Amino acid sequence: MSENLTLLALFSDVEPASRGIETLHELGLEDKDINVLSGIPLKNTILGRPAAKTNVPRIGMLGALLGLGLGLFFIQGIPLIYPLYVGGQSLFPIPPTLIISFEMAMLGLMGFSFIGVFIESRFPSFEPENYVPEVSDGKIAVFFSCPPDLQNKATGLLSTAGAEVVKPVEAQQL
Amino acid sequence: MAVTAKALPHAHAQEEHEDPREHLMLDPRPRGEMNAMAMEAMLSTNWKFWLVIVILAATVAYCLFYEWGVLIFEGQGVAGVTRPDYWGVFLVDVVFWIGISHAGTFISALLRVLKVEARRPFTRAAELMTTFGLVQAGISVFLHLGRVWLTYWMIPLPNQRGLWPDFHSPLMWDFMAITTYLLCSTMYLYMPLIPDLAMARDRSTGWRKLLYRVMALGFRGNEFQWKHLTTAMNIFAFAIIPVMFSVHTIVSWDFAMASRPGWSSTVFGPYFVIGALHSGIAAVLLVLFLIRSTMKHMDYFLRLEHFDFLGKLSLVISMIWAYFYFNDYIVPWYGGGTIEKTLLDFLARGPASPLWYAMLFCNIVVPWAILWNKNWRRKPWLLALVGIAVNIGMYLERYIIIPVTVTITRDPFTWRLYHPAIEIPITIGMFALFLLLYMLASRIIPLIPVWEVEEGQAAHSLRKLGKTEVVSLSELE
Amino acid sequence: MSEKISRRDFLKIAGTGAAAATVLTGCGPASRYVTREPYAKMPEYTMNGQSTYYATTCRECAAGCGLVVRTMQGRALKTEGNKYNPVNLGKTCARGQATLDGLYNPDRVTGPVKKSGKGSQDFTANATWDAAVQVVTDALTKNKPAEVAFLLGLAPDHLFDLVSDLCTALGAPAPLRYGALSLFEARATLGEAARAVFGKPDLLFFDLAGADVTFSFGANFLETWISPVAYTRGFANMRRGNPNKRGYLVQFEPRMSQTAAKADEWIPIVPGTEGMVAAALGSLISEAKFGVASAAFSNANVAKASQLSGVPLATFDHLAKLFLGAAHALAIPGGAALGQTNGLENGKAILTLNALAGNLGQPGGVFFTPASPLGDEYHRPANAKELGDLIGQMKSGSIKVLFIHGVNPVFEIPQALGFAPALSKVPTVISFSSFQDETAVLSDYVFPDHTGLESFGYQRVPTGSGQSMLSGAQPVVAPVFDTKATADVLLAAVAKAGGSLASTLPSKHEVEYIQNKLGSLLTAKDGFYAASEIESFWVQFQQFGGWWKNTPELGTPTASLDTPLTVSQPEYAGDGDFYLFPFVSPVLGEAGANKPWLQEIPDPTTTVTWSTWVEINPKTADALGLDNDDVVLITSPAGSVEVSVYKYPAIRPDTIAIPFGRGHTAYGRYAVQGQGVNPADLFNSQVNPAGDLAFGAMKVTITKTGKQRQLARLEGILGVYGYATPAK
Amino acid sequence: MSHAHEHAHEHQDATPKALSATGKWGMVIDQDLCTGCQACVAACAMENNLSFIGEDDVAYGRSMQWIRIERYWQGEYPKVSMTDYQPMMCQQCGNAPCEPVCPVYASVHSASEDLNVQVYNRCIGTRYCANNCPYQVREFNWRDWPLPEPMSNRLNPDVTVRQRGVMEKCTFCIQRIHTGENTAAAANRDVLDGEVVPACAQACPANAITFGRIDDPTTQVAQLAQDSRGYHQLEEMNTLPRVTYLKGGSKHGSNG
Repeated sequence: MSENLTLLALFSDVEPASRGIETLHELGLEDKDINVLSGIPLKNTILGRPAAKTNVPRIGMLGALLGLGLGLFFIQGIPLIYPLYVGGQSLFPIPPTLIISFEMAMLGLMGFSFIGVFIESRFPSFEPENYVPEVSDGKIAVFFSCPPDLQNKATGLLSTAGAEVVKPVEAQQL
Repeated sequence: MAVTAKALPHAHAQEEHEDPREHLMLDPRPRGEMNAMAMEAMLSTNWKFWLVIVILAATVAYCLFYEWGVLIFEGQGVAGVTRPDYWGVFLVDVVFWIGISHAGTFISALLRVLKVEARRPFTRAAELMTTFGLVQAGISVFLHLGRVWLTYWMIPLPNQRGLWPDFHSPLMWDFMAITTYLLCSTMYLYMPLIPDLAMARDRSTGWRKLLYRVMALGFRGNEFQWKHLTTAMNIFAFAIIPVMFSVHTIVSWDFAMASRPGWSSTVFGPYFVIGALHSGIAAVLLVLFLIRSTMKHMDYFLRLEHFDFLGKLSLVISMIWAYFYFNDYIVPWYGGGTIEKTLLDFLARGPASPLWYAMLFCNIVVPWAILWNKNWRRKPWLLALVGIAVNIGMYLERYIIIPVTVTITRDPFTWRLYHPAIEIPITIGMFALFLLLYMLASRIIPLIPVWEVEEGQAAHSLRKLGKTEVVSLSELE
Repeated sequence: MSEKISRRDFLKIAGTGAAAATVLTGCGPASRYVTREPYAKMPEYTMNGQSTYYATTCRECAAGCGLVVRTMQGRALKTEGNKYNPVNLGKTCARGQATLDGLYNPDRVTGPVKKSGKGSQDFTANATWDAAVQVVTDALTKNKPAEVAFLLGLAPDHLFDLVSDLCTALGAPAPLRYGALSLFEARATLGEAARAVFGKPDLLFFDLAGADVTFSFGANFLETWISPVAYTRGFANMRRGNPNKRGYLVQFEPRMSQTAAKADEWIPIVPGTEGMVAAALGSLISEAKFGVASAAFSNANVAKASQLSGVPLATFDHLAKLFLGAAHALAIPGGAALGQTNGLENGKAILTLNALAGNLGQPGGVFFTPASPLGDEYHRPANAKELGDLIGQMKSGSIKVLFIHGVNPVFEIPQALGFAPALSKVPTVISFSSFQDETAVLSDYVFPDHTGLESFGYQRVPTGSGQSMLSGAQPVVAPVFDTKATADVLLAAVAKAGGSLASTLPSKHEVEYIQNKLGSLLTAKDGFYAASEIESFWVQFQQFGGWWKNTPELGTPTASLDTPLTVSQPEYAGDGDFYLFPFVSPVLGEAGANKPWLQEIPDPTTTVTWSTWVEINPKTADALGLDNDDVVLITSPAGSVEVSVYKYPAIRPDTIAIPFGRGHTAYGRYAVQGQGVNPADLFNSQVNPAGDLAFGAMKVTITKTGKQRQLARLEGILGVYGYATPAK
Repeated sequence: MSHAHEHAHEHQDATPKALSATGKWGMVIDQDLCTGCQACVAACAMENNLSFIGEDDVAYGRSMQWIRIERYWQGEYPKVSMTDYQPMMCQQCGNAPCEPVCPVYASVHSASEDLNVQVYNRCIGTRYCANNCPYQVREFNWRDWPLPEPMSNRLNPDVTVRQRGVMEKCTFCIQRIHTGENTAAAANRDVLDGEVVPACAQACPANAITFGRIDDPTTQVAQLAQDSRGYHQLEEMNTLPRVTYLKGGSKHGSNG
């Protein structure tokens, strides 16, 4: 639907926003054609949107495992390379192993979760996209793309639903 | 959302102390207004501010960097360390700053996990202290080393020396733990910052625009970005707490692992952790007082009840600290060997005993005497004083644990008193550096996590129940 | 991982921080290559080239201990004891170990100096050795023999012999020998006492090793007394040499010295009353032994002795029983007992105790030390009286040229004798000192001799070895600076002078002179080795570091108990409240102050380094309102010094003690920078009948100055004395 | 250098001897003989290139002595007495508290010599080892102390010259041990008793210090270590010290 145009409906509150999205659904628009921007995190169900999926936890777990392995190598592997005896202690002591592998696992977990956010959210991304600064003022921006013939109808319905503005927009540079 | 709540005008909020829900800030203002307030607080500076900046910068340049140069090129001999006080004020600083750094994590992570709403306005202020505190701690470690230019030998990498570090050493545990903690707390500071940076991006021009545009990474606030961000923040909130505990426990193990009177104690881990929180919370009190009294609009975000809340927290922690210290004291006092008893006697009657009594006074008497009173807890300047006292007390505590305690060795022939020398200017320089970093940061990043405040306000509303209004909480995430 | 790289490459690498494990350790200056090793291997596991070892004789004091010096690539690295030398059997004292700090001392005189005038501190070498020889020649020839005087140290002996020969040939008065140690040991008094009691003024040897009970009257034989290394060995054998018994040592001394600290009993005694105590003990012992006190001790009065010496009567009985019950009892008179107005009587009384014990010539008894192989008798160091005469002549201007070698009289001779002022009256003062010491400062010429480790020579052994022996010296390294053996300078001058002088002293150089002296030993019987001609003898003489006989030749003294002794009361100069007890610093000795490591080594009893202290009993100090490190002014009739207080638990409350050895005004940076004072400044010129200075008979006053100066102690006051003492 | 290689191999194949209670090289110090004369201190300083540090640093407690003579006082005048002189140096512990705390393996146990070695050029100066040493015998280079020429001539090429910021301590004169071992190896025999003597024992005029293979019951040191007067410093710390002290001052006439 390349000739589809993108419209923005700006809501100042949650209820009108959810009503607006409902209207769009009634107009037969699918969720993938709708993109919601908000100033605070909102459960998707609040706006009647399908739950968003994230892989951050999985990536984090992967990191934790890698970190654990690294920690184990540090304290159990190095003595294999250089067996240096200290204080009559074992070359492969258990308690320090626990400490080091714990720290490395945690580092891996958090480090990878952080990176996960970048990967999943495609950060950093500076190319033009749909956005209106009012979002950070707490407004809820609903971008949707619809065939031109639906434009007026949608505009009317959304306005009645409580949208402050409904207008076609172009993706813009931040 | 909190429409009904608007019934409670925020104008009166200042006076009506008795309202127990003030910390929930149920007098919301439009997000735009709050954004404007946060931005203005960040952007407005005056000549006084810059004067302070210049003075601090000069202090840092001379007291920290120049004197550090002297230290490096002359050797540790210019410091006060000697046999048997091989460890001195620099390690006191390490422990002190790591202690300071614990407050941020405690407030923003533990309180987040426990869903303590009062945390919201000042999580970032506390997290900043974590990051900068750890920077100070790192510097102190370098200051302490005899051959600091070889510090990289502690990094576990394949190298041409053909030698790896020894993970038997508590110092290596420390090295790993502090590194982990520094990295993670920095990330944890950054993630909640992203939406606010996006906010600032939309409201600034010029170099700041560029800066925030880059730092905000193109955050727009769509559902997926929020989802990933909040998920990661939850992971951090849970994961960083054990790291925080491990860090100061391991710092305490640097001492507890040594077979020295006064050090080799099993209670040291938790005792140090609580000590860290004691000084950390106190430092937060102090910093919040400074922020509130110097920056614009902060009396809206930082309510007296927040101080009240932190005051209670500080009191409780002070009590727990006293409990642990008593544990650590009575065991050697009752059943300890000759050398342990000698040490206790030395603390109480020795040349350094005034420090010992001062420590007990600052850490126990002062907070207990002041913080029990609700009205006093609502006087920020008073709490700031408590914060200063507790920090002095905790610094003395570390000073007594390190250079004073090590005076008592198992070989009395070597007993010597420690007299700090170049440590004094350098430590002053480090405090200056901390303030400098903090002040600059407060003008570069929004110190108030506006979106979190709004989230909190959105989540709470007043519902009429019978003859009164009760707070009702609605889950947003 | 270990590639060969050239030294230059290495320096590059080292610059980049990739420090090679081995360069700091492995390569001496000569090693061409270093090898880069991973730090997993330890540099302590690297090996160097071979060292060469030379036997020579220690010159730190006159005991004649043998040294073996390890050298590598022409550098002296370490001094060890020569295990063949009968005096020290391979052992050394701290001073012997630190000899290298003298050899490589940064403040040596680097060449012949013609001073711009007496008192000039400028020691830049501005003369040639030819000029120097000319100066010496003129000094010897252009003056009347009676106007030429030599003042020598206690070592080396070959130079003393040469100078003696020179003086005889010249017709000049015999050279005087002096050293602060001989003053503090009161050698003359010891000799006179020996002559009076045993008939011969020779040095005595006390066989500690064999003694069961030893009464030492202020003899600090573990520290500096005559031959400390030998006597320390004797002490060790006394304690553990015999598996069936452990020798018992009683030390009579006003303060607990290092020797007293090792004694089983320390009897704090009033200075100067040692003789009375000895006599009293003698009477008690002889009474118990023969029923009636021997004539020798008939005059003794136990009650009076007890009252004057502060030793309780009960202690007298206890000690008498102890001495009586011992199979081998021994009594030793030390310098502290002899350097008194009644020192000679003290010495007699103490020596007579040995006669009473019947240990003369017996194991664990008293012996005469054997005569030196060169057949001459013991050359006693000059006593204060003889020095006084010399100084008198100098003052009167009857001495035109004074040669000084091996001694630093301006520092070592007490001010009261007025050596320094007298020096200015002497037209030509020629110092042969290797160091920029006070005497060299006040000289007209300084013609530096080699230090001991750069010199040939030999040394007679005063005591410590039963064998008659000569300890031999040879250079272990080439001279570090442009110095010249004094013997060579003198011989060259003699040759230049020509005439009868040259014909009586034909030797062309030092070595030839020494070889001539040794000639008599080639075929001497019972020699440790013998040779048909001098060359092969000379080789062995150097290889073994001397020559000695195989069997001991200790002389047996004889004495009678019939001549009654009288011990008069000591007379003290000064009217202060406190007896002054000066003692030689066990570590520094008389001339160690310019060696940084000796300055750094703590005093055995107080652990003080780098500075001088005054020992005051804590109770006295409290009474005077003094604390550790308070600076006090000590005043005697002769002078006064300012010194820091050390609250010393083991000293008589009526006595204060100050160590001798520091307080230099010249003698190199370390001697000067080592803060200190010279207690000899307090001595006055009273002498005892034997002509020795009665340095121990002083009463001084203490005045608080209000100043403070921290003493650099090794010990931590907190731990050793408790934190009741304010920690400094 | 080849030696270093050989050693490295034997080092890696070696099994931990650290826990053997006796150790390999040992020392016995007879306090009844020690006269506190400090000859050992001087000998050690000369052999091991120790810096002299000057009055002010000594006054502040920064002595630079690998072996120091300690003594205490008992009682008050006139019944005052000095305790036996107690030479204190690195006890070469089997369970050395200083070793495991070093983050960079600068303080390690030499498996081949069973000695506690300090590797100067690995040291980064955390000073943890000195802190953890119950005997307080580790010396730290607080500065680069000056050594004016020509004094550097006497530096022993077998011993590393230490830089500021480096910890150091008594090594039992390990350079002499290896010289002795190499000589013995060249002669294809074992090291003889008394062939290896550290500087302190060599100098001691009273023969109070005995050194040798303590694991060989026939040596003098091993037999002296069995003496009834023998004890270890701070034995309760279970550091397995290799230095045995023989207490002094037993009764007159009796065999202590």
